[in-house]
Amino acid sequence: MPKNSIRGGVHPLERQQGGKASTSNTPIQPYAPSVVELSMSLFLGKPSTPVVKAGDHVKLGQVIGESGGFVSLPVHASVSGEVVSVRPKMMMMDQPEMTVTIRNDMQDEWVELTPLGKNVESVDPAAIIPAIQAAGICGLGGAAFPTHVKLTIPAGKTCETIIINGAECETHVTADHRLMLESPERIVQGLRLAMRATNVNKGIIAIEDNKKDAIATMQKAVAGLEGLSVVSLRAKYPQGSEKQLIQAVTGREVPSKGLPIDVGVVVLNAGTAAAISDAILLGRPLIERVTTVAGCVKTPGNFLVRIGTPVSELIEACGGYTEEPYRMIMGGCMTGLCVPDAAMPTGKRTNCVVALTEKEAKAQEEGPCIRCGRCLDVCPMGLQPYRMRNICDQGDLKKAEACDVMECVVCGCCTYICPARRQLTSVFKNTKDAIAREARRAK
Amino acid sequence: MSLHVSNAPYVFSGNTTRVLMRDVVIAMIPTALAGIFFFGLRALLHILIGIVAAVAAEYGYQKLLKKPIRIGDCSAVVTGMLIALNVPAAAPLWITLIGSLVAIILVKELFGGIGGNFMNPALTARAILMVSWPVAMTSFTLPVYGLGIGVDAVSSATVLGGLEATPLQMFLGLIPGTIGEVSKAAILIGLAYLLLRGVISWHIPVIYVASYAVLALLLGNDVLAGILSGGMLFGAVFMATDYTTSPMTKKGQMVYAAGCGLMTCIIRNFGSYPEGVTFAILLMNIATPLLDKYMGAGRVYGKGKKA
Amino acid sequence: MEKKKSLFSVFFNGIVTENPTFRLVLGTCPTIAVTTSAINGIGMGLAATFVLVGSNFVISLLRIFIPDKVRIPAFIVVICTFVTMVQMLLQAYVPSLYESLGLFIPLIVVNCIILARAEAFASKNGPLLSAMDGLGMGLGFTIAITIIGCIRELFGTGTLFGIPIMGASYQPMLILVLAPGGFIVFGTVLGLANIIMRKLEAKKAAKEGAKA
Amino acid sequence: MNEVLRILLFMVSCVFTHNFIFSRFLGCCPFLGVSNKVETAVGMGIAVTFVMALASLFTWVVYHLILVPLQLAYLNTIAFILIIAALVQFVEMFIKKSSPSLYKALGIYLPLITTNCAVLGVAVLNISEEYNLLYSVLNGTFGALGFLLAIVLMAGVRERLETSDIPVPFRGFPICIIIAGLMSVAFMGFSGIGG
Repeated sequence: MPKNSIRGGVHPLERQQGGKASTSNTPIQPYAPSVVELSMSLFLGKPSTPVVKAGDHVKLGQVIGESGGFVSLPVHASVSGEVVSVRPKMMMMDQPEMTVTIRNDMQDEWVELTPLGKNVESVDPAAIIPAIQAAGICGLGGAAFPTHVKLTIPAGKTCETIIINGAECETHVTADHRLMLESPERIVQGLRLAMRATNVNKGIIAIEDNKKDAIATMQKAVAGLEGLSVVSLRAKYPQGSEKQLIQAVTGREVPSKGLPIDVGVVVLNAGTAAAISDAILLGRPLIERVTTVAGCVKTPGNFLVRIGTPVSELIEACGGYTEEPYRMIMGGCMTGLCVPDAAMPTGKRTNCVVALTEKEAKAQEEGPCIRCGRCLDVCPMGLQPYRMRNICDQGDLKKAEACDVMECVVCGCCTYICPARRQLTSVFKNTKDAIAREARRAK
Repeated sequence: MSLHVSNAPYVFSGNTTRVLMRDVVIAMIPTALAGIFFFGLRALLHILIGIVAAVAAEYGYQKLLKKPIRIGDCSAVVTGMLIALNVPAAAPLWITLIGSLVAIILVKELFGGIGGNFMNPALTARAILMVSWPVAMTSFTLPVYGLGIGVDAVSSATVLGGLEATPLQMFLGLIPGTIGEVSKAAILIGLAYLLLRGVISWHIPVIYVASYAVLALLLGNDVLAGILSGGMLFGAVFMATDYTTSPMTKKGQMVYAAGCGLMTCIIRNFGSYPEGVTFAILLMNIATPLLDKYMGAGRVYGKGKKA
Repeated sequence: MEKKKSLFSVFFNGIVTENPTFRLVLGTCPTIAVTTSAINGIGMGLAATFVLVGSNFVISLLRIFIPDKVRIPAFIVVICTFVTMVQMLLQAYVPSLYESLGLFIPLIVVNCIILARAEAFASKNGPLLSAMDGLGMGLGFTIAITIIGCIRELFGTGTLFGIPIMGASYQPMLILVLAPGGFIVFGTVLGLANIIMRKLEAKKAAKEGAKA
Repeated sequence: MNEVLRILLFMVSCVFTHNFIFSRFLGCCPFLGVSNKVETAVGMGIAVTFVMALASLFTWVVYHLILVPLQLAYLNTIAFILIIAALVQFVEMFIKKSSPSLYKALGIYLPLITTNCAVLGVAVLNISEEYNLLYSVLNGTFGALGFLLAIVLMAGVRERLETSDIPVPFRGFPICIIIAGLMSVAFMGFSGIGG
């Protein structure tokens, strides 16, 4: 394995520089939608409970859904205005989600904000983690796992390093890239706050070498700060995947079925770090995030988007489509989810919205495996995708588990590279889900 | 406006099966041109017959069994072309025809078509032809540089059969042999193209030739002649690298290639066939499933680490 | 199977329904080894038929005397006796055939068809029926390997029973009379036989369906 | 050629050139029947190697030291088959006592070996080729290793073809026999090695 990189991996959309070129130079513009739809399941964990009802007037940042427990977060109003409805709605998952719809009155009237301190040094370390939960912060890279849970180090484990994930290896996404260029100090403050909360004195900001300007900016931002450093990684997908990033930065491997903390590491997304900074030093809950809008839209760009903004409004902000879109993706083209309907709202995990034309994204017919071995070469986990697919097809979950399908990180490399266009990743994801369901049932 | 929904990922590499097979065909064109230049239009006839018969056989079989028609993936073109390049130009034309039919139907389609076969169709066909019609398959002629389509050339022994030739003659292809194997220069152009396009990796051809060279040196053979004559380079570049019948991991491929070198050396030195490449690769094809089974898995990330 | 078996149905059973080569796939070694020519096929088939008829008959006669525990060794001894007889007869009267069948004459002893019929049929049925079963099975085997022998000889050497058939310009496909040809022709014929049997069965099922 | 090299070449030819399956057609039934999985194929192959080596030794001794002096050579077939049956029984009992784990692995294959024509075949071959005792035992041992090689390679291919789209009438025996045929094409490459 080469230094500062991962094993396997691919370079998707290589000729288009990962599809990032159209947005990597466009500054972040704020965008206020006319309406937001806030699901109570904006994060991974127990859904929140709505505490407003239709007709209520809410202020910006007001809690509208209460946290459902430890692995849960509150939900805040991302616009000020009138609650239109509180009802279950089908979103992108297979279950309907309780959703609060708020019409924006464009007043942006904040609730009262109480920062924990003016600067990092003046903040009480013990107060940081609860404040992060109260601000509704979850991983903004894509998994949306509540950040305070990550930062709560379990008894018996020690955290040595906090890594800020600025790899951003997915296609089209430049949200973190722009954020690193435009607000490096917020990211550094967020990192230092997280280190303070967990009593860690080593912080690393990992950035892929296709973002030279971001590396330079961040290096400047950490200059003179003890324990902080910037690491340049050889650009390769899926380096931003947590396990792979840890391998690339520290050379260590997260044990099978283990967590990053097992190798003394916590990984936070760059956007998450900025959100932590805002929550602690400004007292602002997470109501907006940077989202890249790319693909077949007139003026692709990066937007500071209120959580819950309908995708169709974002597209309008970009001047509409250039061509009839065939597929709309939230996230990048390797792991993102298809949007079934442009009225869908963005969420806390939506780092990117890509509209693709039929020519770009038409699904191709699956052919028989020609045993070229490319899937073995690109799998960052060292798995045997071609064989796993055969075994998964037999439908025996025990056998599937025995061939390590649970180790799959669903990065999509094998499907990307397969010349026969075999559906590998989606089969593995379905099998993993089925095995997890079975395990839950057995419990 | 209707949006289509499917599972990630949504972008793919440009290499489809068809593109890869087309690249192999392109890589063989220099060799084919050299063959036509040396042996005349009769070589072209062999090539055309090989391709047409292979594609027709595949189409016919798939139609007959009501299976999806997959001739569009170009793999039959590769097989047909390989067979034609593997016969001597002076051989009767029906030899190529039978070779293509045997390769496609018996060796490839019966086992489920592309990806299903466990032995290289073209090579197996060549071996069957060699065993069935040893005289026709070993009547090599010196290059004729003509446009003739008849058999008017003087038959000759091969270098492995005792003919004297300088390394340069062998490298350029001014020696008797099958249509495709004579010009090493053309084969190397093809190899460069395949490597450049990422169709194959260097492991199999390089290790094959290297392991043969080492063993031949130990046995006191003329190493340079051994590599530059016969089907060694042609086999190492176009036959041993067949995806379906070579191991899938680099580790497996290295063992496989070394095995090919060993077998070639054994057959050339001790066996009754002067040319061991065909059988050597076939023997390693047979061992490939076991190599895949026992050398197919690398270490899984995070396995065996303490949680 | 129905209670009362007619001699004919037992005979026919061996030739078609339970043809030892095509349906039961027993005795594969001689099927591949000796079928380089049609005459070898017939010779091998008839030799095996002789042993089958004889051993089935004798084993059926002895079936009440043979203790269950040692029945397999006892069967083998009986079979072996007949094989030795065949071996001597062939050596004496058709030495050329004996030469070309070679090793595979003594190996009739371990031909699974013979032991299988002894175990499955002769040890449970009367001597006449058993002999008839042996004859049917034997002829089924003979027919099967003669077909394979004919194909291999015709295309592999251009002759049939030693008589040139394909004309002087025919260039025989030598591989068919060599080892790989034995396997490939047998496998292909077996597959084709399966196709035919499937068609026949489907037709039969359709007929019965129409009747009902 | 010196004797050591001759013996070496003889051993190579027993494994490859005159492979029991691909060139002598002996032992096809277990070869086709017990080659579903590589692991069971290895078990069968080892059991056969065991029995064939011993059978070569005993049948040679019995033939040359008992049958020939007594002028009972024409009884060789019956004598051999009895020796083999007894040998299989004995080996089975021996393994059961000495190594229960090995017995567990090989147990089910042992009774099948009696009717494996490769075992009787090698005994008859040793006599008809007029090998001396050393060559007989080598023929038995390395011939059996050739069988082991063949059945393991076959099992590897069959495991791989498990999910292949083979026409239904050809599944099972027909395709296996054709696989064996194609493999023996490759084994033709060894012809001429070791005489």
